[in-house]
Amino acid sequence: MRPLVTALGLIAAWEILVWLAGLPPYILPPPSRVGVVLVERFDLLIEQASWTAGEMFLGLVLGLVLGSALAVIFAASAAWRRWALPLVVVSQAIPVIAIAPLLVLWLGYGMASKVAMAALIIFFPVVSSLYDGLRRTDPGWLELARTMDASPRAVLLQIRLPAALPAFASGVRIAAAVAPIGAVIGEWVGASAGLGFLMTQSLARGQTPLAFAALTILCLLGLALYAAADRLARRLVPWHPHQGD
Amino acid sequence: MRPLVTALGLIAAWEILVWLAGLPPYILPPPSRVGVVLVERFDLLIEQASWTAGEMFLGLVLGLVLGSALAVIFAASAAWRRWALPLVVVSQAIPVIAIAPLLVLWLGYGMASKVAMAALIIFFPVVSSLYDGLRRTDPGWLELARTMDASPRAVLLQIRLPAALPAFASGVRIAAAVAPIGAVIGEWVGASAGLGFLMTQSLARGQTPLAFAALTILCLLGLALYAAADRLARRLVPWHPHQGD
Amino acid sequence: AQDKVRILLDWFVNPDHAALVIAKQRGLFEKQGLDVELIAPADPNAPPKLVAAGQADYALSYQPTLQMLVAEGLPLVRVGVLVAQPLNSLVALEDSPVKTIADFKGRKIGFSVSGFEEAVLGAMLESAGLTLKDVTLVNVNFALTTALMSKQVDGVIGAFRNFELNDLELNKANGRIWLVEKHGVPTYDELVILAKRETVDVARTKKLLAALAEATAWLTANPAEAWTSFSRYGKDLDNDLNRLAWKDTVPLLAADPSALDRARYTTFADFLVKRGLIKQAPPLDSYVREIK
Amino acid sequence: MRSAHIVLDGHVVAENLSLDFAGGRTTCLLGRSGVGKTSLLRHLAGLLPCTEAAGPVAYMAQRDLLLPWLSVLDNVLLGYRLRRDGAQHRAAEPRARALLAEVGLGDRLHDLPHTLSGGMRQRAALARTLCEDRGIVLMDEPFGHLDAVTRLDLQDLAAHLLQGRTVVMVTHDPLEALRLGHEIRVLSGMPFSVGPVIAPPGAVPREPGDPALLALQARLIGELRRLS
Amino acid sequence: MRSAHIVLDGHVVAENLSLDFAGGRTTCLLGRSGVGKTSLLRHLAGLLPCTEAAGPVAYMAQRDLLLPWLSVLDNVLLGYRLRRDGAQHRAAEPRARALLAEVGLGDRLHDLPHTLSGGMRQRAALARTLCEDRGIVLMDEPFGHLDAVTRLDLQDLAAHLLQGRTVVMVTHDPLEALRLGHEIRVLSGMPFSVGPVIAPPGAVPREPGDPALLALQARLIGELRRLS
Ligand SMILES: Nc1ncnc2c1ncn2[C@@H]1O[C@H](COP(=O)(O)OP(=O)(O)OP(=O)(O)O)[C@@H](O)[C@H]1O
Ligand SMILES: Nc1ncnc2c1ncn2[C@@H]1O[C@H](COP(=O)(O)OP(=O)(O)OP(=O)(O)O)[C@@H](O)[C@H]1O
Ligand SMILES: [Mg+2]
Ligand SMILES: [Mg+2]
Repeated sequence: MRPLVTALGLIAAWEILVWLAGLPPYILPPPSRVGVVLVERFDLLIEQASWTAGEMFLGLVLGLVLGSALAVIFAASAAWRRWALPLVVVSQAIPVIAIAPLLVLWLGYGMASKVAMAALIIFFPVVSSLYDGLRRTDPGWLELARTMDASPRAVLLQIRLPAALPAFASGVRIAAAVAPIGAVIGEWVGASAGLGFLMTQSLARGQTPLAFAALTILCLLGLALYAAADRLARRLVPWHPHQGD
Repeated sequence: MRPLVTALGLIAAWEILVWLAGLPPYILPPPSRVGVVLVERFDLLIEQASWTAGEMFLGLVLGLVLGSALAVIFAASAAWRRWALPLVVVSQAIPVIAIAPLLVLWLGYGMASKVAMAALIIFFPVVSSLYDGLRRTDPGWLELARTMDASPRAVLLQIRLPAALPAFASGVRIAAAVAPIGAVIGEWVGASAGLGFLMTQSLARGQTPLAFAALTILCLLGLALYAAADRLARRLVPWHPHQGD
Repeated sequence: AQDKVRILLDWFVNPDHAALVIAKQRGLFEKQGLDVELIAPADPNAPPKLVAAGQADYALSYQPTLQMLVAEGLPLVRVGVLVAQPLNSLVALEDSPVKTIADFKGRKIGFSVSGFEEAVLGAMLESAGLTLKDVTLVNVNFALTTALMSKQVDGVIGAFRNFELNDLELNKANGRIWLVEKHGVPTYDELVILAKRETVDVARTKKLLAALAEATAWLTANPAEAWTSFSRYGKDLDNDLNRLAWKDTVPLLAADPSALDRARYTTFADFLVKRGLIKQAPPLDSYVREIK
Repeated sequence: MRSAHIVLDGHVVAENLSLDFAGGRTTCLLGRSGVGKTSLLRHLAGLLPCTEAAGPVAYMAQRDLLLPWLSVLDNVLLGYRLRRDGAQHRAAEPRARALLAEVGLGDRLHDLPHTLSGGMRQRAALARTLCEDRGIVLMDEPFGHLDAVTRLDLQDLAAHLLQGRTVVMVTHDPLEALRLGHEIRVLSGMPFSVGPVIAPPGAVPREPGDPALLALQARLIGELRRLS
Repeated sequence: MRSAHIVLDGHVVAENLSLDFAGGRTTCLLGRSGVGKTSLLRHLAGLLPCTEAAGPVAYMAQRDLLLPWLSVLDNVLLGYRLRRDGAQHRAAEPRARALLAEVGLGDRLHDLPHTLSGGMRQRAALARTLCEDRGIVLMDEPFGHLDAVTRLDLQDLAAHLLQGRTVVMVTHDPLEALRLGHEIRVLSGMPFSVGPVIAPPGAVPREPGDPALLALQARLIGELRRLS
């Protein structure tokens, strides 16, 4: 209920803003016009959305898997941490336009290059938060495990990892929120499909309402993904997080 | 020392990759060529870098301030949480790059739009991680504070906020790593200066080595920002995080 | 079996690509034994590089871009042409204080990065007694018309005469236009077909150009029917802007895609050298190939 | 306290409980582990859902709950920091220092809690509770981590400082209850019920060697044993 | 243990300490709060920098250190989970269940730790330590949160199960030390030194009512008091 009210309020505010400020549609089209386009071009939008949704989802899954794996490796191995952590940070600063030709070269024009790009952006919050969580394990637990002759592997899997789940959940939430950015950036690579592509194209052609229709769908996709991730994140931490000791 | 070795190793790997894969310089120039350009065009690069660095820095500061403020407000007020939290999530679901062209129209092609964009990208990890941290306060401390007749404000400022600092530190790290994306997207969409701008232009002219020289500086800026944020994050949590109870 | 051919467009599918689309729709490529795939890029600057790297067989690009890339060492050659005249122009709003090029003094001019905007604009400004230093150049990416209409910039360079003016009109604004070739810039081919120098397949290119010539001939003769066909090529093509642009574009399409005006290339190369964009004009035969 | 119910996550700890605590005096609660002593104390402190404290309380929980980012001294002054009353805060500081000296932490005022031993942490928490200066004081095993000698000293200190206040104290040490309690009550059963008042004679703190006390201790232990 | 130094964050806890623990017997450590008992135990467990345990140990810390995401039963079996030896794990499970029943948690096997009371948590930690089945057992105030009756029962249980093992146990309760310790040693001073061996007569666990024990208790308390 409440999100619906918020959404309606938001739309109303937007419509009123456009009217009061007398904004021309190429700066900010009123929701009424966007709505019309949304209905008229529904087929087109849904088709493009299915691409973007696929990229977002695959990018998120890949980002989560890679990110978690990397965080675990960093937590497990000082050597990796030393040599590869700066690399991971650098990977965040690389803008897509510079490496787009490389990605196309290596991964082709299909979905792969876009998913790779999206995953590249998504995986950092996951690495960073999970790794932070893995570093913050209660030292008492680690000592206990040492007296139990636990291998570093067992400590990692059975103590540090579960203890880091609340931090991981934070990371998953951020990653889900970043996923749309990743997907849209990804669409700048390789061939042409997806909501982000549709948006750039319609903005370049002055079809601002269509761009906003695409944006609306993108928003809905993002929200759905975030809701799913939030649910997952809550599932991860069923115990009361602070009565651990 | 170690970062230097990593950097050298990275550069060597890059040179070898170019050689082995026989990549043409207009796709991926070898570091030797980039190095030459780096020296030859040093003045130009530094001038452009100062713009980008400014955008990144201001964006980070703005994002941190806004993000922290919002997280604190959400933690303090159920009403805000209810009505504005979905908004914040929506604001993330709207990929910045999608609204980048609009931001530029609203804020102009100057620095303001880039700073806004960087801040917009940065602020979500900050809100999200700090707010998560604020929610996970040890309930024992909250109960203690209740018996001490602490106002919600005092509890927030003196207990929940310091207890959330480790989570906030995680968020600051992610924000710093994401900051270059914001600045570069901003420049890409509309600018007359900056490393991102220089990159687009030199890529269009086939001056790929110059573009990669700009990219190198961008990476260094990103690393420097991350290192600074990491240092700040460590400062935030001087106590041993887990012997709190 | 059909010969698979991958062509990277310069931009989203638009009426400039009419010949390619119509040839595909009417089976003209197949008739030549070609199975053509058209790929729209996300970044207009990537296609020539990808062709040079062997990731596609042909790319659409612009003559000045070709000349700059070749000067930077990319192994590209021009094998054909789709639009054999400049489309580029400088545009301001009709109701803005800018009435002549000289009025741009101290104002902002937007561009969508192509790499040679400084050369073109510089020449145009000099034709009115100004220099590049008198204006501020702003990269507005793809948002040329919006930037202009929202008055973030006072003029835009790189506006295509068949597009941006119509776009302005659709948004109830009128543009004032200065054609580049009338203001100090030598004429050039706007849209050319590039291939990789070492691997140009002359036989195949000949077939390609033949199909394009046939398509152009048909669509110039039947513009209305051609539009109906073209607008169905992609779901998002059937809109007012493309309809208007179609009318303005069809007359501009090169009737003979294999035609080559060598003088144009030497003159423009000299122009680029003079404007300091390239150091030295590369030998003409290294980057143009006449396919007859 | 009238007809109270204590239910935790569906687990009924106490039903329809009515109980009076003598004002201005110390009541010690004894009972088997897990019977519900802590729950009762939290109920009195108004910390359980749908409960209210009877007035301003000072509550010392079973865990020490020191804030890891505050020095020992600041932890002891936490209540004053949280109430943000500068004047009271300044007034309380000398008392906090004196209390810390009395619990043997006079030389650790500015250390962070994680450098303290378990018993030291408990003493800091005790100092914090005593520093609060409230009419009702609720303490959950306040001396559990202390050695026998320190424990006797701090029992004396607490008895002295808590004179005239309404104190409810959970303890596992019958002798401690007998030394400090004007009244002693034993909790038993599930859901628990509260046994009759046991009021040892004499003023608190009573002498630990007193033979009457030792006799009562034997009786108490017998009672606890019988109830289980 | 020969010439050991214990230094924590620049704070010298013990210097040049040489100490023998009788193999197969129980040594109880007493000493004022903060003297260094926990530090000594951690030293013996090989948990301090530059130390090694003398062999496989079972260590029960002052905090219960239950993992909040594991059920009580899984917490007790933690050692076996961590060593990832399926056969041993399966073999240990009935023993873990039996131990939990003996410490009174037989009906809470599948609950998460946060639903337990403080004493229940300590009992779970005790069961975990006893389940480990190690030759050397180090325990830091293992019965501190238990009521007198439960404490006596569990002392008996522990004494029974730890027969023949080398046990070092920190406690604050002199009577407990006297019941369970073949040897008792008192720590004092800063840096601490370890007093002479006190070896009460008779087999452990000794009867709590034994007058000889009570006399020794008085002596021990006197000793502790004198040393401070
Ligand atoms: N991390 C640390 N940094 C500095 N000093 C420490 C640290 N840990 C312990 N100490 C100090 O070492 C001394 C001994 O501590 P220890 O925990 O061994 O005492 P203990 O005998 O176990 O006391 P208790 O009975 O209160 O548990 C104390 O003075 C304590 O402050
Ligand atoms: N959050 C909870 N959810 C479910 N049951 C709970 C919860 N908290 C406590 N209990 C149960 O309530 C009962 C009473 O617990 P309480 O902590 O009050 O015992 P206690 O008398 O203080 O024991 P101890 O002496 O061991 O501290 C216990 O059986 C415990 O398992
Ligand atoms: Mg309790
Ligand atoms: Mg200790």
